[in-house]
This record gives sequence, C-alpha cells and structure tokens, in this order.
Amino acid sequence: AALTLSACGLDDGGSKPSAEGSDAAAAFTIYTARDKALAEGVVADFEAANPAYKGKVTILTLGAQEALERIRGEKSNPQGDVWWGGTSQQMTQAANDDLLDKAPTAVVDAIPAEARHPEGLWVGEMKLAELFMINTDMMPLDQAPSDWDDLLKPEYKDKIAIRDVEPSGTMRSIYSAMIQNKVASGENVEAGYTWLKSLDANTKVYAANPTDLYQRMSRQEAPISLWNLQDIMLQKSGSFKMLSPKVPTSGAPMLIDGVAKVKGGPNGAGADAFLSFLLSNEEQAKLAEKHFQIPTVKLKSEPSWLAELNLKEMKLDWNAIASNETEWISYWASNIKNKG
Amino acid sequence: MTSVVLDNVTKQYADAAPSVAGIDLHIKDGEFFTLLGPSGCGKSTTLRMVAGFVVPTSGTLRFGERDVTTVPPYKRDTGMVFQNYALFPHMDVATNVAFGLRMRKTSKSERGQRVAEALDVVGLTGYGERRIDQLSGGQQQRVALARALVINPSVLLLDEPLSNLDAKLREETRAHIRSIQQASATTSLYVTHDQAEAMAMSDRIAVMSAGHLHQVGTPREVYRRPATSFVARFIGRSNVLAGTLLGRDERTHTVRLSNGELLTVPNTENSPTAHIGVEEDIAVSIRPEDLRVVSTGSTDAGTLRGRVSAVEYTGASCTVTLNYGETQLLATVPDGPDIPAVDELVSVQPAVDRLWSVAP
Amino acid sequence: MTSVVLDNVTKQYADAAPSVAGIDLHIKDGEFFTLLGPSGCGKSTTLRMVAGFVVPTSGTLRFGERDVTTVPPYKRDTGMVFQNYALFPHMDVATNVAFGLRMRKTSKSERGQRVAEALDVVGLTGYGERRIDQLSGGQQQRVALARALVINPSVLLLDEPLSNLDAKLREETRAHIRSIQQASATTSLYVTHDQAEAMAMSDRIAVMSAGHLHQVGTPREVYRRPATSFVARFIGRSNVLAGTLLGRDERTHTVRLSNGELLTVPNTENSPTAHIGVEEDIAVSIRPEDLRVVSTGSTDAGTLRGRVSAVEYTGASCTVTLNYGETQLLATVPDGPDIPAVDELVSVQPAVDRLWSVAP
Amino acid sequence: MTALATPPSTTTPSRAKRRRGVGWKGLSSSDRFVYALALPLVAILLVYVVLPMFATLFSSLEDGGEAYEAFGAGGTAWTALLLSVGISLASVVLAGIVGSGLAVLLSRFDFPGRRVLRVVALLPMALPPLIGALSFYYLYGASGIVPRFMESVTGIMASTFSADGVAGVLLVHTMTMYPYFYLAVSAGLAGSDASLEEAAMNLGANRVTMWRQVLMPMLTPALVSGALLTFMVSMASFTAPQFYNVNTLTMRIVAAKTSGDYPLAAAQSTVLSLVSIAFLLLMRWYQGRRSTRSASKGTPQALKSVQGTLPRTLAAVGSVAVVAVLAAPVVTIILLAFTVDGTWTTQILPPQYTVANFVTIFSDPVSLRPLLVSSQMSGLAMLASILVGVLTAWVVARWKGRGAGWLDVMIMLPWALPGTVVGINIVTAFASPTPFNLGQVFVGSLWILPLAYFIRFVPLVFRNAAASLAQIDPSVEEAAQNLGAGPLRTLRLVTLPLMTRGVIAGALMAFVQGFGEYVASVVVYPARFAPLSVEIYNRQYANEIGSAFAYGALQMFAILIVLLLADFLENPRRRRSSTKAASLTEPPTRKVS
Ligand SMILES: Nc1ncnc2c1ncn2[C@@H]1O[C@H](COP(=O)(O)OP(=O)(O)OP(=O)(O)O)[C@@H](O)[C@H]1O
Ligand SMILES: Nc1ncnc2c1ncn2[C@@H]1O[C@H](COP(=O)(O)OP(=O)(O)OP(=O)(O)O)[C@@H](O)[C@H]1O
Ligand SMILES: [Mg+2]
Ligand SMILES: [Mg+2]
Repeated sequence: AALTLSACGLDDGGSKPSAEGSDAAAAFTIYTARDKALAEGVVADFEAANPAYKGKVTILTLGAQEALERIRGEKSNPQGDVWWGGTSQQMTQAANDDLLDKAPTAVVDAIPAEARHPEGLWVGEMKLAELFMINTDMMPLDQAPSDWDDLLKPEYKDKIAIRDVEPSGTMRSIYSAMIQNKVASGENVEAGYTWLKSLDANTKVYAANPTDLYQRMSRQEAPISLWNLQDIMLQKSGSFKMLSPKVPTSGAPMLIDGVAKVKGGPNGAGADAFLSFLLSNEEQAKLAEKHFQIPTVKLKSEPSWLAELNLKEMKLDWNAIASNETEWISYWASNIKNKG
Repeated sequence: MTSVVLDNVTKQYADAAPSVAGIDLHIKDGEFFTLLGPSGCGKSTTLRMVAGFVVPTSGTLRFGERDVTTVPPYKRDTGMVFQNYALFPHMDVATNVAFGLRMRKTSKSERGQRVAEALDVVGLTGYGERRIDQLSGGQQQRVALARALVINPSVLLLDEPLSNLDAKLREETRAHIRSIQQASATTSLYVTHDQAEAMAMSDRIAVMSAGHLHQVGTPREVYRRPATSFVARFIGRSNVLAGTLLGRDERTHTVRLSNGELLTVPNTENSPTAHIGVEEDIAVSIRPEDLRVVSTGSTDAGTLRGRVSAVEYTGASCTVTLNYGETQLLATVPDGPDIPAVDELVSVQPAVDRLWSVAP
Repeated sequence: MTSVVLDNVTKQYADAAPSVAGIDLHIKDGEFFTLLGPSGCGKSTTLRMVAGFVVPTSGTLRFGERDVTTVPPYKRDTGMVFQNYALFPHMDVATNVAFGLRMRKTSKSERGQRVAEALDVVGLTGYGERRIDQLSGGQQQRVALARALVINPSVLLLDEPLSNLDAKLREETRAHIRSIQQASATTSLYVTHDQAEAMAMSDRIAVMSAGHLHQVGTPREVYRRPATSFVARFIGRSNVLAGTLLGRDERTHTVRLSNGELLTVPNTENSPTAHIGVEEDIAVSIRPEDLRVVSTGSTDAGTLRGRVSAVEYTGASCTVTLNYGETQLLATVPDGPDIPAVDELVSVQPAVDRLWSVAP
Repeated sequence: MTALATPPSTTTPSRAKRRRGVGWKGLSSSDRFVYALALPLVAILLVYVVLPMFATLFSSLEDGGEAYEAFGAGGTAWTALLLSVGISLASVVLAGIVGSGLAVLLSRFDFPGRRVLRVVALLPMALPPLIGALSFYYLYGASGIVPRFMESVTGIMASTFSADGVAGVLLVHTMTMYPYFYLAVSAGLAGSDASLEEAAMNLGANRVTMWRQVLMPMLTPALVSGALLTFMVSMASFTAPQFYNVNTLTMRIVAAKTSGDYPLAAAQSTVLSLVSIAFLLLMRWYQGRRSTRSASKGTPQALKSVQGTLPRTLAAVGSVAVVAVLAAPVVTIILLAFTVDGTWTTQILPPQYTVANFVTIFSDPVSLRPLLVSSQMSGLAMLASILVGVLTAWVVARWKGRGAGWLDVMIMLPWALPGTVVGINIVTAFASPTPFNLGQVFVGSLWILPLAYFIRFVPLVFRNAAASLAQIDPSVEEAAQNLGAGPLRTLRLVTLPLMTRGVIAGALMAFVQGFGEYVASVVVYPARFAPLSVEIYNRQYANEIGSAFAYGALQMFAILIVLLLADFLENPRRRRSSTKAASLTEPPTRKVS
C-alpha cells in the first residue's frame, strides 16, 4: 500500500521502520497493557541504556485482551514486536495460535521454568499476588477478614465489591484458584462452587472495570475486594490513600504476568534487545522498588515494602487451573453469579 | 347549518401587502356561496381562515353567534376539499374517505356504507383499495371531494374542487355537490376561478381582487350588473369601453366614448355608478353575446365598427375579435356561414338594454 | 421542430387493464396537438411516455426519424409542465425557472433576461425571489409553465397547465402559449380536460377514453362530426338519441328513434357510421344550441316534446333540460323573457343540417 | 380529415406488440442509472464492508458449527440472547418516546431559548463511551449524586433510588440513543407535508389523534430509521451491560473471547447480527407496506409553529426539564474534569476542585494530538460515509425489484455487529494484500482509522438519508431530467438539497460517533496516533479519572463546536433573511409536492 495519508498537525503517519542506514537500529513497537507511566519509564530507561534506539520505540497502550486480538488480527502482517502484559492463559493462547516467537535464550534461561512457556514463547515478568483490598476509612484492617474463608461470614454480607469475573483474566484466575484449592485439599469441584456461591451471596456489586472498582471502593460502596498487590500499592501511593492490601493467612495465589516477542514482527532485533533489558536484574529491581512489582527473576534483595507484608504464596497447580478455567468460569457465570 | 360571518377580516403575511384586506362577508345559513377571483387574490387564504388554519391578523370570524376566530380547526366541524388534495398517502382510498367518520366515531357498518356511497357519488366505486399514488390527478381530486362530503359537515369548504376534472365529469360532479348541498342545507363556501361554475352553482358570489371584495351578489347580478369594470371583465368576457358621463336621467346615462361615439346606457336605482358626476370618467360594459354583427359595412349610429383581428372557434359559436380604436371588442357569432373573416371590416350593434355603466 | 410519432404504443401498469392501449398518433412538426379525455383515461401516461418517464410496455416512439423509445428524458429536449407542478421546493421562483437554462449553459446575463421575460409572460414579475411555499396554487402552476416555456424546447408537453388559473388569466395565458408556440413553431402536446380550451388552441385534437383513441381531428371535425357517441357527449354538451337505421341514401340516413319518432340525418363520405347496416342500432347526436325551442305546444313532425326539468343560468344563455322519454334533452336558450319555466311542456326543433349519426 | 380511430373494443388492442422484456433496453433511463450506479457501490460495499464481516462467519464455523449448540434452549447463550433482544426492544421504545417527543417539542413549538435547547439536545450523542457510562454511575449509581441527594432529603437509603441492573442499562441506552430518533424525526417533521395535518384536523382529528393517525405514520421512515439504529446498537452495546452487570449476548461474546473460545464468540456474534438483520428486514417490510410520499399537488404552504401562550409555556417548561435531564451526564463530566482525584468519597457533590487535570493535559507537548487524530480521521470517514451512504440510499430507494433489500442489509451489516468484532474483522481483512481487499494493506497506516470509522458509521448516514428520501416525490427528479439535467446532476442539484436535513443528521452522527469510537479503534489504531478515545481509556485505566474526564470534556467541547457549525451551515440563509430562529430542525423549505 503506497497510500500515505498526510493530515494537518500530524507528522509522518507510517509506523513502519524507514529504510535508514543499517548501522542504526530500526524502530520497533510495543503493545502493552501496563500502566502508561510505568511503561514510558521503562522505555526511557531502555533508550538511555541503548542510545541506538533513541526515539525509535513506540508504545501502544491497550488492554491485554485487545493486545491479543490485535496480534491475532495482524497475524499475516504483524505490526507489533513486543507484547508486554498478559496473563499466562492469554499468553498460552497466543503461543498455541502460533503468534509468538522465542525470547532470547539468555532471557528464557533466567526465568524459572514454572513462570514461562516451556519453549520460551513467552516469559513471566512478574508475579501478581492476589489478596484483599480494604478501604481503611470504612473498615480498620484488624476488622477485615483475615483469611479466604472469612469472606463468607455473614458479617461481611454486602461488604464486598468484585471486579466482574468473566471478562477479566486476573479474576478468572483467582476464582479458578479457589476451586482448585478445594480440589487440592481433597474436596471436589462442587465444594469449590459452593464456596463461590457463598462469596456471591456476600458480594454487593460486580464492578465493570478496575477503575470502576477503585471508584466504588473509594466512594464507600463496599470496604472489601479481591485484587492484586501491585495495583493496590499503586493506588495507595496515588490518589486512593484509603486503600490497603491485606494478606490472607493461608496465602495469596500468585499469577504470572508475562511478556512475549511477536512472531514475524517488523523488528525482531529490537524486541530481543528490549526483552533482555526489561528482564535484566537491574531493571526488575528498580520496578520492584518503585512500582511494587514482584519479579519472576531472582533478585539480590527483596524490596522493603514486600518484606513488611510477609507475603505467603498459596501453592496451586496452575496447569490444572488453566485446563479447567473455561468450564469453571462459565459454570460460575451461568449458575452462581448473582444467585447466591 | 350555521351562518358564517367574516367581520373586517385581514390577513397579512410577513412584510408583503395584505393577502386579504379587511373583508366583510355574511354567508347565510344553508347558502351556497362562492369566492371568485384571479389567481393569488386571497381566495384560499380566506377559506383557510374559515377552516381555522390561518389566524386572521385582525377581524372576527363567527359561525352563527359563536366567535370562532381562534377555535382550533378540529373543533369547527367544517369539511374541506384542499386545493392540493392533501390526501393521506399512507392510507388507501377508502381509509382516506373514512377518516372523518372515524374521528366522529361512526359505527363500522355505517362507515362502510357511507364511504361506499361517497365513492359512488364521485364515480370511484371499486377504487376503495387503491393506493393514492396509483390514481390519476383527477381521481385524486375526487377522493378529496368524497372525503369532505362524507362527513356531512356543518360548513363545507371547497377550494377549486373540480379544477382537474374534465368538463363532463365536472358538470356531473357539480350537480351532485349542489344536490347534496341542497338536500342537507349545508352552508357552503366554494372557491373557484371558473365563472361558469360559479354561476351555475352559487346562490351568491363574491368577487375578489388583490385581497379586496369588489362585489357580492347573485350570479345574475354579478353578470348583468357588475359593480366595477374589474368584475365586468372578470366574470365572463366583457367589452369595457372607457368614456365620459355626459348626463343622466332616472332611466339612462349618456356616455361619450373616447372616440367620440355616444351611447345611451340604462340606469337603475343603486347603480354602482351613482357616485360618478357629469363629465367624470365612466366605463360602459357590454357582453360579447350582446354585440350583434350587423353587416360588414353598416355605419348606423349606435354601431361600433372595427376590423376583425381574430376568429376563435369555441364549439357552439365563434368569438370574433375586432380592433376598435385603442381597444379590442369581442363579439360572439353563432357558428354558421356568416362568420366574418380575419381582416374584414365589420360593424357590431350592442343590444341597447344590455349596456351597463361601471366605475372605470 | 420535430414531429412526434407514437406507433402502437401500450402502457400497462402491473396487473391492471392497460392505461394506454395500443395508440397510434402522428403529431406533425410545429403542430399544436391536444389530448382530451375524461379523468383517468391515460392522457398523462401518454404524455409521460413522450417525455421519457414511462417506458412503453410495447410500441415505438419517434421524434422525426429518431427512435426515442428508450432515450433518457434529459436527452429529449422536451419542456414539460407537470400536472402536479413538480417545482423544486428548495429553490426560489427565479431559480426554478432558470434551471433548464442552467442545464443548457446559457450565459448568466441571457439567463436573467429570459427568466424575467418568462415570468412576465405568466404574470409573475416581481415574484422571482419568493419561496415556492409562499405562492398560491395558481401562482405555482404559472411558475411551472414559465419553467417549461423558457427553454424553448423542441417539443413542448403540457399536462393541464392551466387548470388552476381563473378564466381570464387562463384565456390570456393560453393566448400567450399559443403565440409563443406559433412564433417558434414548437411541436406541442397538450393535455387538458377542458374542451373549450382544446377547441380554442389546438390544431388537432385526439379524444381518448379508457386508454383508447376515439377520434383524431381538427376542433371543428371533432365537434361537428364526432366519430362515436362518446366523443359527441364528451366534447361539449350533446344530446345523443338511440335509434335504429331504417335506410340510407347518399346524402341522408333515416333513423327511427326508440320512441318511434323518425329523423332524417345528413350523411357524408367517410361517415363513421358507414359500417352500420339497415335495421342495426345507431345513434343521432345534436348539440343543445342546435335545438330551438319552438313553442310550448307545437307537435309538428320533427320536433321533440318534453317537460322542462331544470333551467341553468350560465351567463350568456340558459340551458334547459327536458325529460324526453327515458333520456334527457338539453337545449340552449338565449337569456331573455322567453325562458321556459320548470315543469312546462315544450317542443324543440333540431336544426336539420346539424343532426349527425354516430355509432351507438 | 377526420382520422378515424378504431372504436374501442374490449378485447386486447393489438396483436403486433413488441413486448419489451425486462432487459436493459426495456428500462427507463433513470432505472438504468440506478443499476449502473449500484455496481460500483456493491463493489465498494463488498470489498470494504461485507467481505471483512465474513471473517466472523467463517471462524464461527471453524469447529463445524458446534459452537451454535450453545444456543440450545435454556442455555446461557439462549437466555443472553433473549435478554439482549428484550433490552433492545425496550431501548427502542424508550429512546423512541424521548427522541420523538423532544423532536416535536423543539420543532413544533416556538419559545425562547429553543435554539440553544436544540443543540443541547444533541450533546448526549457526544458522550465519550467509557466516560459516558461512568458519568451515569456518578449520577444515578448507588453512590451517585441523585440517590445521595434523595437520601439526604428523604432519609431513605440511597441505593433505593439508584438505577441498577437492567434498569441501569435501559437508562443509559435511552439517554445515549434517543438522538437517533431525535434527529431522524426532526428531519422527517421538516419534510412532512403540512397540508396533511390540516386535512386531518379539518376532518375532526384533534392534535393527539392527528399525530397518531397521520403524522406518525407519515414519519414511518424516520421512526424506522431511529428504531433500526437503536435496536442494532443496543444489541451490540457492551459498556452499559458490563457496567450494570447484565448478562447480555455481548457479555457472553467477551467472556467467550477471554476464555479463548473464538469459534463460540464468532458464533454468538453471527447470531447477534442475524437477529439485527432480521429486525432490519422486518422494518423494511413494514415501511414498504405504506407509501409516505406526499401525493399533494403543488408545494404546500409552510407550517407554522404552534402558537398560543399556554402550549408554548408548557412546551418551554417541558423542554427545559427534559433537556436538564439529558444534559445532566454532560454536566457531570465537566464537574469531574475539575475534581481532585480521590477526594469525592461520601459527599453529594465533589468537595474539591482543581484545574490541574487540564494542566496535566496541556503540559504534555503532544496532548492535542489525539484530538487532532480523532477529528481528522472521523472527518475523513464522514466524507466517505456521505458519499457512499447517500448514493446507496438513493439506489435503494429508486431500485425497482428485489435487490434493494440486499443492498440495505449489506450496508447495515457492520452496525449489527459489536464494535470489537468489526475492528478485528477489519484488521484481519486489511493486514495483507489479497484480491478481496484490492491489494490494500491498511493495517499500520493512518488510513485504517478512517476506514474503520467509515465501515462502522456509514449505516448512520445511509439510514438517515434513506429516511429523507422516502418523503421526496420522484416527480421533481423527473422535472429536472426533463429540463435537461442528467441523472447525476439531478441528484446533485435537486435530490441532494432536498435530503440535506437527513444527510446532515446522519453525517453528524457518523462524525460524532467516529470521534468517540473506542472498541474498534483500539484494535486498529497505528502506533503513535492514538485517537482521543484510546487516550481517554488509558487515562482511565491508569486511574487518572480527573484527566480522563478532562479529555472527555475537551471532546464534548470539540463536538459542540461541530454541532454549532452544522447548525450554522444548515441555515445560513435564514440567518440573514428571517427573524425566526433557525436551526437543525427548521424547514428552510418544504420538501416536495
Ligand atoms: N403508477 C401507477 N400504478 C397503477 N396504475 C396507475 C399508475 N399511474 C396511473 N395509473 C392508472 O392509469 C390510468 C391512467 O392514468 P393517467 O394519469 O394517465 O390519467 P389521466 O388521463 O392523466 O387522468 P387525469 O385527467 O385525471 O389526470 C388511471 O386509471 C390510473 O389510475
Ligand atoms: N405563506 C405565505 N407567505 C407569504 N405570502 C403568501 C403565503 N401564502 C400565500 N401568500 C400570498 O398571498 C396571496 C393570496 O394567496 P391565496 O393562496 O389566498 O391565493 P388564491 O386566491 O387562492 O390563488 P389561486 O387561485 O392561485 O390558488 C398570494 O399573492 C400569495 O403569494
Ligand atoms: Mg388558492
Ligand atoms: Mg393526468
């Protein structure tokens, strides 16, 4: 397509790498579901570390599901190089659809096997700890539920707000984890459903999206929610000071959030360079410190905020979860949601 | 079944000259009253004020004793045939006609019967289920007529309801309208530009021009004793000759035409020229059919002489146009061997008792 | 500036009877040709086929030698006045009239001038900037006329262009149309339901009924020698009396009317009743103006006797309706003291040379 | 000589008939022009609209149609479908009442301030999708302004006043979709034949009856247009059901996709669009049953607005009230644009205000870029939509015979599908050169945005144009042709100007919708050229609610300018010549005879 569109006030519309000298690194594009500020910070660091890429990295912020669909649509003519931010389920889907390429070997090797695709088609960047989010204005932390089963107590009826489950990769994982937890402890799936049904009975509202959830919490519609640690910490240090994390005593399920190289992207070399940089120990340490991230790579020292929390991981069989999630969640959607 | 009174009614659109300028009309109960006048003189506007679509700029409108000046149209019980038909395109013919009955909550069976009758009257039996856009222009007009007639309104308003019908159908339909009107004694206000129609149907006629009333009277009055030269010219064809009033007595006027010819014109009480003084301008009107072609060479006093400029064939007779000084004279000649040819010099003699003097 | 030929042209809408059923017409170059017929007989449909909006179901249409049956309307150079005007509501009067000139790339100055002239011809000078919806019905019709005239088309098509004008304006305008047409020798096809208009303007007239042609001829032929009883009745008023042909010679027919009365009727070459044999049904036509009221009591042979059922005043004369056996007779009586009264018994005598025999 | 014609006989007139077949030659020229014009249009629609949509159908059949089993009676998909249809029908009724009522108020009653109200009435259309839903939450949600205010006044729990669940969805739908009716009905009223109203009233119909029996049926094309657009868009609506947790079919589609079941998602999308298309065909059939073309002779006189002090006062009060309700979400957005993030917790109204949100936006050097991208891209799409939409409307209206319905379905198809589905289909179709896209790769170029907007919103122009056309008497087109204007010129000089209102209404909707388009944009937009909606989403996602709302306010401001511009463009003449207030809904002239 030789068609170019010049619009006033907008410079060069093509995102394709221009045929510049081969010595200079070519431009590449990142599709990211990460917080915009965070992503821009990382890219700035990357460009500082690799001056050849200065001004050549384009960030496209969009939801993880949109990123997946975009990559899927562009399969015959990929436009992006890096997909940054998506649950392991989403990443696995993409890998199965032959949309992803192997990350640099060094990167793959640095990640523990349970936190990446077996062949390195995607790698886990961080662990999302799922725990309780409490509005401390409404409910002091000591009155908040201390473990998962406490959520079902009658005193918490209509005190819980949940980010709607079905369209959210994260929430799907948490709910599946609760069922898997029952199964692992010797009970059956039915017990898991019963547990979720009781939770539904206590749930006041399902929020449409994360922002909606924060709004409802901050506006005191409900004091308790289930959410991931990083986002809680980011809100707490941002405008929603009243929101605090609380770690369930039996532990928090840890989800993997990954990053991948798009297969056949315009500039694979740039993608490799970026992945290597992103998953480097230094950058991850920085993200951990500044952005409350729990890296998959082993850090030399745990960030101070994390140490304070005494976070305990709930051990789960994530493969079992992945293979049952669809069935469980659609059962939940049609038989449990709003029926408890 | 009510009289209609217009009291000094004026309608002025925006910044133009008034379309209707302070007219007074008293249409009697059960009367068939016609508004006649040239295109754009304000006939439709007057009718639309009676129907209630146009609110007079000033003046009052009464139905009987009831002041209806600002009563909404749907509370006036008038039946109107619109100049542009205004049929409902989303309804078929029968539903159009039945509309007014439905508004009056007539029972279904009666409705069906009355609609059938009305369609029969206008010669559209069997067209009940046609769509409006499948009708010819004249057929549409007849549907409009049926729709207004079927409701037996207390005032019937007709805006050129026959203009798209052929002569034969028009005559039939006007006879129908007239007989329906007489049977029900419905007060009717009829707008037409066709003087023959007006003459044949009306109890009384009002002649309008540029928003003003020129004359109100029975057909014969208006035709025989026009009040102004405008009326004389407008109602049928007429020869209007300008002149000066030389003198008058109780029974006659003497008029000198502009070419010096003298004419003796009958005078009556209430003559519309009573206000014209001696030596003032006056005009004399004579109908073409009252001008007899006397001979091709006669120069008798009282005859008018001119050269034939055109001969028009109209079926029953011919109309001969003579150049007479500055003006033209029309004379009707029965069809036959005596029709003068173009360019021939002929004399015509007015029937003396048919001369009539009018304001110039 | 071209002849128009319709060769066995038929138009049938969907499953109805054909609106135009195989008609042949040859309109000569420069001729003023009129289609006359009752409402719904197919006049507009014929005109619209000539204009190119309706494609004939079968048959050919030629302008001169050129087969235009399927030529698009905008390549036919016809100027048309639509029965429903079809004015462009988003343009003012002058722009409407100028439209055709703009399409012909006439220079701006010439355009302005010709538009002004055309508006003048139809008496709308000064209305150029009016919006269409601010005009009266007759004024709209005149704009439609001006719009068609101004382009000097090679074929002029007029669909009842004067139906909404008053008698006076209509006569003026028809004289205008006629003189423009004659000056430019534009072939014109005129649709009207008004026989007087057709008579006064046309070189030839075609009389249609229910999609068929009944007669094509000059106004006088059509009026005096109608081919069928339909034509006799439709063109002007006529008395058509049913009877049986008793015998014929070269110059006369002898006819026995249904009530036994015998009439001697002139016969000509090419008589439309030539195919009717002795003892077969025939009809005799006589115009009201050719029936003279002879006396209130005469019983002479050759007079017809009946009781007056209605007297209608039409200005110049009165029309008297007599009950004559099963049928009614119309007779025209000059206005005057001799007008018979309703219910009087009168005899009327036909002008013998005006009797005419027609197919029943 | 008397040319004697054969006396009429009842038998068929003549044997020697050359019957014209239905072939090309037997068509009148205007028919031929219609068919000739239809060819390129069909090609454009096929390549750019229809074929891309087939991707959905194909992927739904990937596993051999198994996915359709989900629609078995009693299944989740089946109940979701029923719910979607129910909600859509209710939305049509509610939006129809509000939109038509408002159109009548604002075009048939004359009162001070009517002009302003007309523009305000269009603002809800400008609500940015996500922010729009949020503003409803802040207004009517459990902790919204209205319920909290009611609580403080009555002491009854706020949540009893809040709109939730299906009611909430219907609230949002009504408030955001009534413009489809409002604009179409306004245009229809402007083109209606005033003498018909007079005839009805003369026959004894009071105003209400006249409306019900004459005007409403005459407005059928406008109402059908509004109903179609509303029905389809609410079938495809996602934000509102998601926000109020109503399990509609669109929710199922998203869920299916999140769980990776793409064939199921595609099957559900296909069923959804089939339902919409069925509705479309139903409406077409309904509209085709009646003629709404004025059959009057000549051009009827212009209708004046309703006079009289009482009706005018009532209308004014009513309109102000209605508009207050309609403008409330807009006001809420502006309010939030000036609110300090996180401070508004339990109060009725935000406690702290700031301009910081705007400062943040404007201190970013490229902050205006999203605004420029959105305005230019949707402007471009609007132009293309006008061209294709109007021509297609004309072809469909003048087409005799069967094909018209297909064209109609073809062009409406994208409107019947959820936005994401459309977006993904476009990406799939234009990612690499194939014969089906004429070798055009739009993915990655700036062209993809206007293309996506064009595909999604051309139905808006089409429907509105079609509604206006249905009122125009074809005889004016004939008059133009008779005067020597070829079909194209006739279209340009006569038909188009008479359709202006409908076209402007449709174009406005298309532009405004394109301006705020998110769901398809986010899957197609080229890197570096994020449209405004994506920017808003990102801010909102990053929980910078304040600056998201600030962007939203900017967007509405931009759209307001466009509305005013359109209003001006439409009546420049009136402005000079008449004292009467002129606007979007004022007839400059009557549509035809
Ligand atoms: N589109 C149509 N579909 C079906 N029938 C039609 C259509 N148009 C006209 N007709 C029928 O064809 C016949 C002839 O119509 P046409 O308009 O030619 O009549 P006309 O002679 O011009 O009558 P008028 O003097 O009333 O205008 C009528 O019976 C009419 O109902
Ligand atoms: N809405 C309007 N705005 C301005 N002028 C108008 C309006 N309606 C009518 N007029 C003018 O008022 C005058 C009278 O119009 P009206 O319709 O009453 O005429 P009419 O006597 O019925 O004529 P016709 O016989 O041609 O129908 C005309 O000059 C017309 O142009
Ligand atoms: Mg009038
Ligand atoms: Mg006709």
